[in-house]
Amino acid sequence: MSENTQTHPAADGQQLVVEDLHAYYGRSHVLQGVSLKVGAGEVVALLGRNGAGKTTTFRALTGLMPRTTGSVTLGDRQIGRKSTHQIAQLGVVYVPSGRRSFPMMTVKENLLIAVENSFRRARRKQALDEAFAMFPALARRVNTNAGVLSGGENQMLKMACAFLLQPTILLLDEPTEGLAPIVVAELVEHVRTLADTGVGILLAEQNARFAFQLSARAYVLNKGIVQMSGRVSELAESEELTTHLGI
Amino acid sequence: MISVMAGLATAAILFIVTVGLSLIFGTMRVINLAHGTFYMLGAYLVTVTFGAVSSRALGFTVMLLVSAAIVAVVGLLIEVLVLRRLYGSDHLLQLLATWAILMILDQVAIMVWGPQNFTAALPRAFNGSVQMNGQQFPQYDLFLIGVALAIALALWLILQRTRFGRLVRAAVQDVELIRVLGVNVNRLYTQVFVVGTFLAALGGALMGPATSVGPGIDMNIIVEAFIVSVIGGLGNIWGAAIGAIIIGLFQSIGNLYVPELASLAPYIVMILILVIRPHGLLGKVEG
Amino acid sequence: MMRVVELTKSFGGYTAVNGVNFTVADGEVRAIIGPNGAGKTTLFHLLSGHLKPTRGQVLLDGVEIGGRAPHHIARRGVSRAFQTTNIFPSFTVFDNVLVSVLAHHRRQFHFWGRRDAEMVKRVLNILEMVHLADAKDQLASTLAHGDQRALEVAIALGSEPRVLLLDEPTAGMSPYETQEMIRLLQHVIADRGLTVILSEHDMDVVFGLAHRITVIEAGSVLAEGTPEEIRNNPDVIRAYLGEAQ
Amino acid sequence: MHQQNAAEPVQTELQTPPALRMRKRTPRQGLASLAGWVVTLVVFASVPFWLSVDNTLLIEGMIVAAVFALATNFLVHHAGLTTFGQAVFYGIGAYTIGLFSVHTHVSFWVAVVLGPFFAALAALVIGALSLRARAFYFALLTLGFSQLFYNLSMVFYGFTRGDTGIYGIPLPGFLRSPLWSYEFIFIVGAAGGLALWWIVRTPFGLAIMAIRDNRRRAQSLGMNSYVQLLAAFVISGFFCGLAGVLFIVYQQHAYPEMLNWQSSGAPILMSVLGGMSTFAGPVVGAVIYTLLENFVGGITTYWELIIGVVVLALILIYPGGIVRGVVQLARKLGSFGNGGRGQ
Amino acid sequence: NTAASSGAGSDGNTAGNSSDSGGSTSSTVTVAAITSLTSSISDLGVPGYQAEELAINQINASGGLLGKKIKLIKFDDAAQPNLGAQYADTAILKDHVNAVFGPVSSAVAAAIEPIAAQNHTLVFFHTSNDISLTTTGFTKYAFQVTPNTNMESTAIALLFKKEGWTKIATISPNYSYGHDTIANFLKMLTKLGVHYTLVSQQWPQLGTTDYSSYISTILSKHPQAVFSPVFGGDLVTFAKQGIQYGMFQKTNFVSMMDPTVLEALGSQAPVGAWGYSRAPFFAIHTSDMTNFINAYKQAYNQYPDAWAILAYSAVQTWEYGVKQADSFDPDKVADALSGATVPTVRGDIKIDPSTHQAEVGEWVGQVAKSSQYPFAIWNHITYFSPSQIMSTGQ
Ligand SMILES: Nc1ncnc2c1ncn2[C@@H]1O[C@H](COP(=O)(O)OP(=O)(O)OP(=O)(O)O)[C@@H](O)[C@H]1O
Ligand SMILES: Nc1ncnc2c1ncn2[C@@H]1O[C@H](COP(=O)(O)OP(=O)(O)OP(=O)(O)O)[C@@H](O)[C@H]1O
Ligand SMILES: CC(C)C[C@H](N)C(=O)O
Ligand SMILES: [Mg+2]
Ligand SMILES: [Mg+2]
Repeated sequence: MSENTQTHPAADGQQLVVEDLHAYYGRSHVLQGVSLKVGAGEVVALLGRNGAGKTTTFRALTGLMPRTTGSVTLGDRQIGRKSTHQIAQLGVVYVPSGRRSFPMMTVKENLLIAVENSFRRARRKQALDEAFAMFPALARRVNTNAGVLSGGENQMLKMACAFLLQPTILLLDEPTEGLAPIVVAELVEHVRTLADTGVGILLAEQNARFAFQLSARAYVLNKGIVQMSGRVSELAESEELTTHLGI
Repeated sequence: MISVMAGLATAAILFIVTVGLSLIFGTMRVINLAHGTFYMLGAYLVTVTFGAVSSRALGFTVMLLVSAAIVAVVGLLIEVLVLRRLYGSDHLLQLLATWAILMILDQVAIMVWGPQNFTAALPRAFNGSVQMNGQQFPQYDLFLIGVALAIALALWLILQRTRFGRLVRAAVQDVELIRVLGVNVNRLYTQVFVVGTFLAALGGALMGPATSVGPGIDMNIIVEAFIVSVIGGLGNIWGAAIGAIIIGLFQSIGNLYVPELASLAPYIVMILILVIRPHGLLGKVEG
Repeated sequence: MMRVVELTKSFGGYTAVNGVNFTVADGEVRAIIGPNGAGKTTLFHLLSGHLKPTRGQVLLDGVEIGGRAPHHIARRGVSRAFQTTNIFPSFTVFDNVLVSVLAHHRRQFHFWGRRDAEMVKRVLNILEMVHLADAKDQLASTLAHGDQRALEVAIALGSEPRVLLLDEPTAGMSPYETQEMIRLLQHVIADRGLTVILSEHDMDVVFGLAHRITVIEAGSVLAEGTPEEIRNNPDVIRAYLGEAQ
Repeated sequence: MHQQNAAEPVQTELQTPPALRMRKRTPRQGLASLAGWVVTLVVFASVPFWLSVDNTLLIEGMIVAAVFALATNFLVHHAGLTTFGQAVFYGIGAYTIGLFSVHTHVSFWVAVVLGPFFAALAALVIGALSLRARAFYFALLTLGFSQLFYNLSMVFYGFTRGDTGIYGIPLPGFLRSPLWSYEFIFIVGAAGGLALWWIVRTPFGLAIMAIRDNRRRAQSLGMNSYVQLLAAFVISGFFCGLAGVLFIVYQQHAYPEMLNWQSSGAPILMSVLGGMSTFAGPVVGAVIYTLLENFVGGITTYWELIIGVVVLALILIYPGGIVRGVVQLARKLGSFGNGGRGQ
Repeated sequence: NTAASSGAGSDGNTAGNSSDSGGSTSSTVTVAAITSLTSSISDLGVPGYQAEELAINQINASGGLLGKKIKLIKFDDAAQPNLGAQYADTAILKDHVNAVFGPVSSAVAAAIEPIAAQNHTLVFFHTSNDISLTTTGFTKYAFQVTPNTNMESTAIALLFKKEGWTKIATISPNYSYGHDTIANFLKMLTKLGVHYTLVSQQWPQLGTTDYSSYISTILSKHPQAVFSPVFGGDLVTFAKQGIQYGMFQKTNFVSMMDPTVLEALGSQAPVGAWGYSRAPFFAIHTSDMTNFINAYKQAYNQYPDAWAILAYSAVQTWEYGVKQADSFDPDKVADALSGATVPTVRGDIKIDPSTHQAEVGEWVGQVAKSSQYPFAIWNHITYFSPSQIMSTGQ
């Protein structure tokens, strides 16, 4: 995968390399040897139909699966054996899919948890303001409990939290699920901006239109293994991709 | 008047113990049946192990803190060795595990201290009484009320104003998410459990010199602590405070008017409150 | 016929649904679309009885059902699938649908006849229709996401609804599964003559299924019309669809 | 574009992982399980003929505990209602007979029949009040009821004989013979167990499990979850009451500690020990618990210590309960055997 | 909740012992102590057990009883009737004991009594004292060597009459012993012609740890005297908390302030409060008692409290019965004891043939500091004789 392009100059830009990752739910062997790379500033798509193992890949990467084998490195650091919070602190930030937040805390408090993890006291206010600027819809609901946000508002909250953690590598699981088309369009811009600052982004998506718009390369998962990979421009023409995988 | 004050003194101890229980429950969703046992251990340490050392206010205070700290270490071990392995599993398993711990510690206490009841003298510094409305009221009870107030205030500030407090509140809602956000949840849980244990033991240590200490005192307090926490709303500090005051006052005033039924009062109060407000007075609806 | 009159829901000071009116004819498929936070899910909660309206009415064939308990509304033939997957995870696929069929026939207090031939036949029919017959003995929690959503529709069908409420039925589905789901719904709707109210952010689904579309924004109706009218409505493009469409 | 160079040869089809496949019993397994139960029943029925009197008494204790555990597990596992208050109904079953024997001249048999019904009646009231609360609140509210009844039984000491309880309750005619009292407990206990087994397999059982799995969804199917769960609560109360009645035939003593939270917790402990998700689980748990209580209690002062350690070890090692653990072990051994012969 | 068996004195473990029958076929005879060795009333159970152990050791040291060694096994009923019943079953059916020495709690006693009777096994109650044990619950095999609730409360009623207290309050543990005692006390006051007003009645649970609300309630009613059958560890707790409120200066407080409690309170003993006891060692000046005190002190490094003395006399009663009957046969022993006058460490006691209640007295006094002992004892001691407290009673 030397065809890695658009590497942006970034201070701490580091490459995420995953080799031969296996994961299990109980006795079922869900990931059967996944290998992939995400470079600094690069947006990479992780495609695959429902149940292909995209979410499991993210969970295995971030130490959320009970049993995994394989190697995960960030830059020259092995992170495969580290625990979830350490991985997050090292800059590999996972944004899970679905409705996730601290429902009984306000939007602001939700964001504070992330901010306090990664910013000095003096910078926090500014960081929050930046997040609100990125998602004005959230600014309107600052003091609302996150639990009552709409599906889309919740999606934005998760993204904002992730941005506030100052990731090196961002793992986005279905960020467009449940978002209005107009918001999706905005999201494209946000992700681009972020990648431009040197963050590597791995994007699990059903929405191929969105994924292809953003990423140069893609991996296609099927039943726990990487079935295809390569440049989006080439993959998009693939017969197999459209018919067999339904992407 | 004197009854009200007596009720408040009872409430003070109930609050200190319950708030620890509530904190643990609120954060890790563990109903800790062994909480009363930590109270008992605190009481044993003060009355038996340190029985002789007390007398001055400062020495006594240090002794209280040391006793509670020792029990907190026991709590630490239990959290790390047992509970930590059970966070992923069913709440029922966690509850039964704490029950098993209760049974074990109860017997260990009997092995260490024997089955008899112990009493220790109150520290001389608090041994007097003050005149109130022409009636005598124990100084020590005033001390208890003061300690409870201080703890309430401190905890409230910590939970609302500090990062630790926010994490405590966040952890219960979505642990995985908090991990993903870079928080060391294991450490957080250990901290919370140790603080909770410390509070239980402190309650016991405070009560120890004022009562007699022996096997079984944990069973009384744990049931009362459950009632208090549930009345106020699980996992809520002010709930614990209100619950403690309600139960404390009901006990003292109940004795005044319907002594035969006073022992039933806490249960009846609890049932009435929960039937009207199924999440306790200040509790929130759980998803 | 389902009619909504001046339907309003406020949470404290915040009005999530604000004076909404519309009428859905029998056999019609109505899509409700709108930006995130517009109030669609809240509206569905009001229709299904999971929330009580602050003001306004929900009329089913002229009978007021707004504010009634969910099970009451369900018994009147309004069935609902949820925005997030909502099945009985520890049951087999078969039992998931069986419980719905039994409940529809008010057998939940029967102490005999779980394998009643008539009930079993109905369940198998439904499973056939949603292409889950082969998976009938599988645990629901182990189904793939798409199949779980199909199962959810199957559960809803078990109560032989006249009105089906679908909140984002294809959210999180791959394009392939989404196509499958559209086909499935088309088939079911035609077969059962259902009235459907659905919300969706995937315009393929909306335009593939809906007879008419209501657009809400900030709790109020912004526009209503045929798919064609909506697609070209400038307000809708501005507030919701964006230039991309 | 190129195929991924995976370490393993590329697999295009993945078999369904074994854990995800539904374990359907083959007819042979079904028959074996049936045979197992028949043998168990016969063995237990004949206990008085080959065991000494004090050991027969021990088995009686196990059967009573097993019925109590099954009835409680029905609520905790199948209805998903964690309760710490089932001792109330157990106690009411026992006290009904006791109170009738001291305050009335009504026949023992009338009291035996009324016991479970009074328990069910109490369950109706307590359930109606408790079921408004959910989850932990429900658990602690039922614990509160347990302690309330415990205290009630002591406060109205004139009526209930206070802390002493009612002891030496006279048994009628044939129940005085150790053989027949055993057979009575066995037959009624087995019938109770069977009834619970059946209920789980009816539309009613399916409905309460549906509510446990997904309450909202069940409601939207037209079920009134409150009424449905109340019915489950009453049924569980009835069978707990039955266990209480059997306890009287076993021990002739109704006492306050039957009502307190520890007594409420015991059947849960048993169910978890044995495993909640299998029918045999609570039964096996009851047997083990009773054995521990009796034998360890005879050897050392610290039997609670031993029970605590055993429970803790089991929770940490076999969280699914002993029955599951044994089945897993057997399956492992079995598959070795098959592998050896088959290939 | 502990069952334990340990041989008296030396060897520790007799579990699984089922060899010897309690009859006269082998060289040892087994007896059981079923009592509260844990729980909030173990303060009474433990000294009792120790005294029994001492008594049996003394018997064995002097060559045994009828030539046989006696073995004592113990069971901890934890104050729970069901456990008491269960262990009575075990002791009798499995260990074949000849006699059971009874529990602290009357509730446990009541549960044991019918089991012993059913199996023709002797049982001696020395601490539990509910009136029903020898009346409605009477059995041929049960003996009670301690004043029953009626006798004890009659003694207190006599004290109240003598002191002229009429504005009174009570606080009593909330179970049968407590209720029976108070009921009889009030009945006796009336019978004695005392026109009293009852300003407060309190019923704390056994094992209560916080009495402040009870104390404040009583004080707010300003009684002249308070009768409190609260005992043991509970009384210690109560006293400590009461001192803080000035309870013992403000009213005449009458309770079971016997050596157990006084020793526990140490320097905090409420001087001036009234105590009553069934056998205060410092009030009984016989050489037998002195010997016993010394032996007990030597064995356990403690002064024997009333519970030890009572339990010791229970074993003495059994020993006497066996000797008189010249047999371990329970029926013969029971017959021999019925109506007999038994010499015990606290003097001769006569056993009423119709109830098997021992005719024993009750001591009353006022707590005072003492130079002789490391804890407070009483002064102004009054002894109410059996005839005084039995004739008026029942
Ligand atoms: N908790 C679980 N227990 C058992 N199997 C699971 C569990 N979660 C997922 N699986 C199985 O693991 C496989 C991979 O699932 P995963 O969630 O990673 O897929 P995905 O590609 O993210 O799909 P989707 O697009 O639906 O989110 C699926 O077959 C799924 O059924
Ligand atoms: N219980 C509540 N309390 C306060 N505000 C609420 C509550 N429930 C919903 N809201 C608010 O009402 C608005 C409408 O929410 P709703 O979930 O109906 O939106 P939606 O149209 O379904 O959006 P999406 O398409 O993102 O799912 C949101 O802004 C939400 O924050
Ligand atoms: C004062 C106590 C020794 C009385 C005993 N607890 C009983 O129940 O009889
Ligand atoms: Mg996924
Ligand atoms: Mg929505």
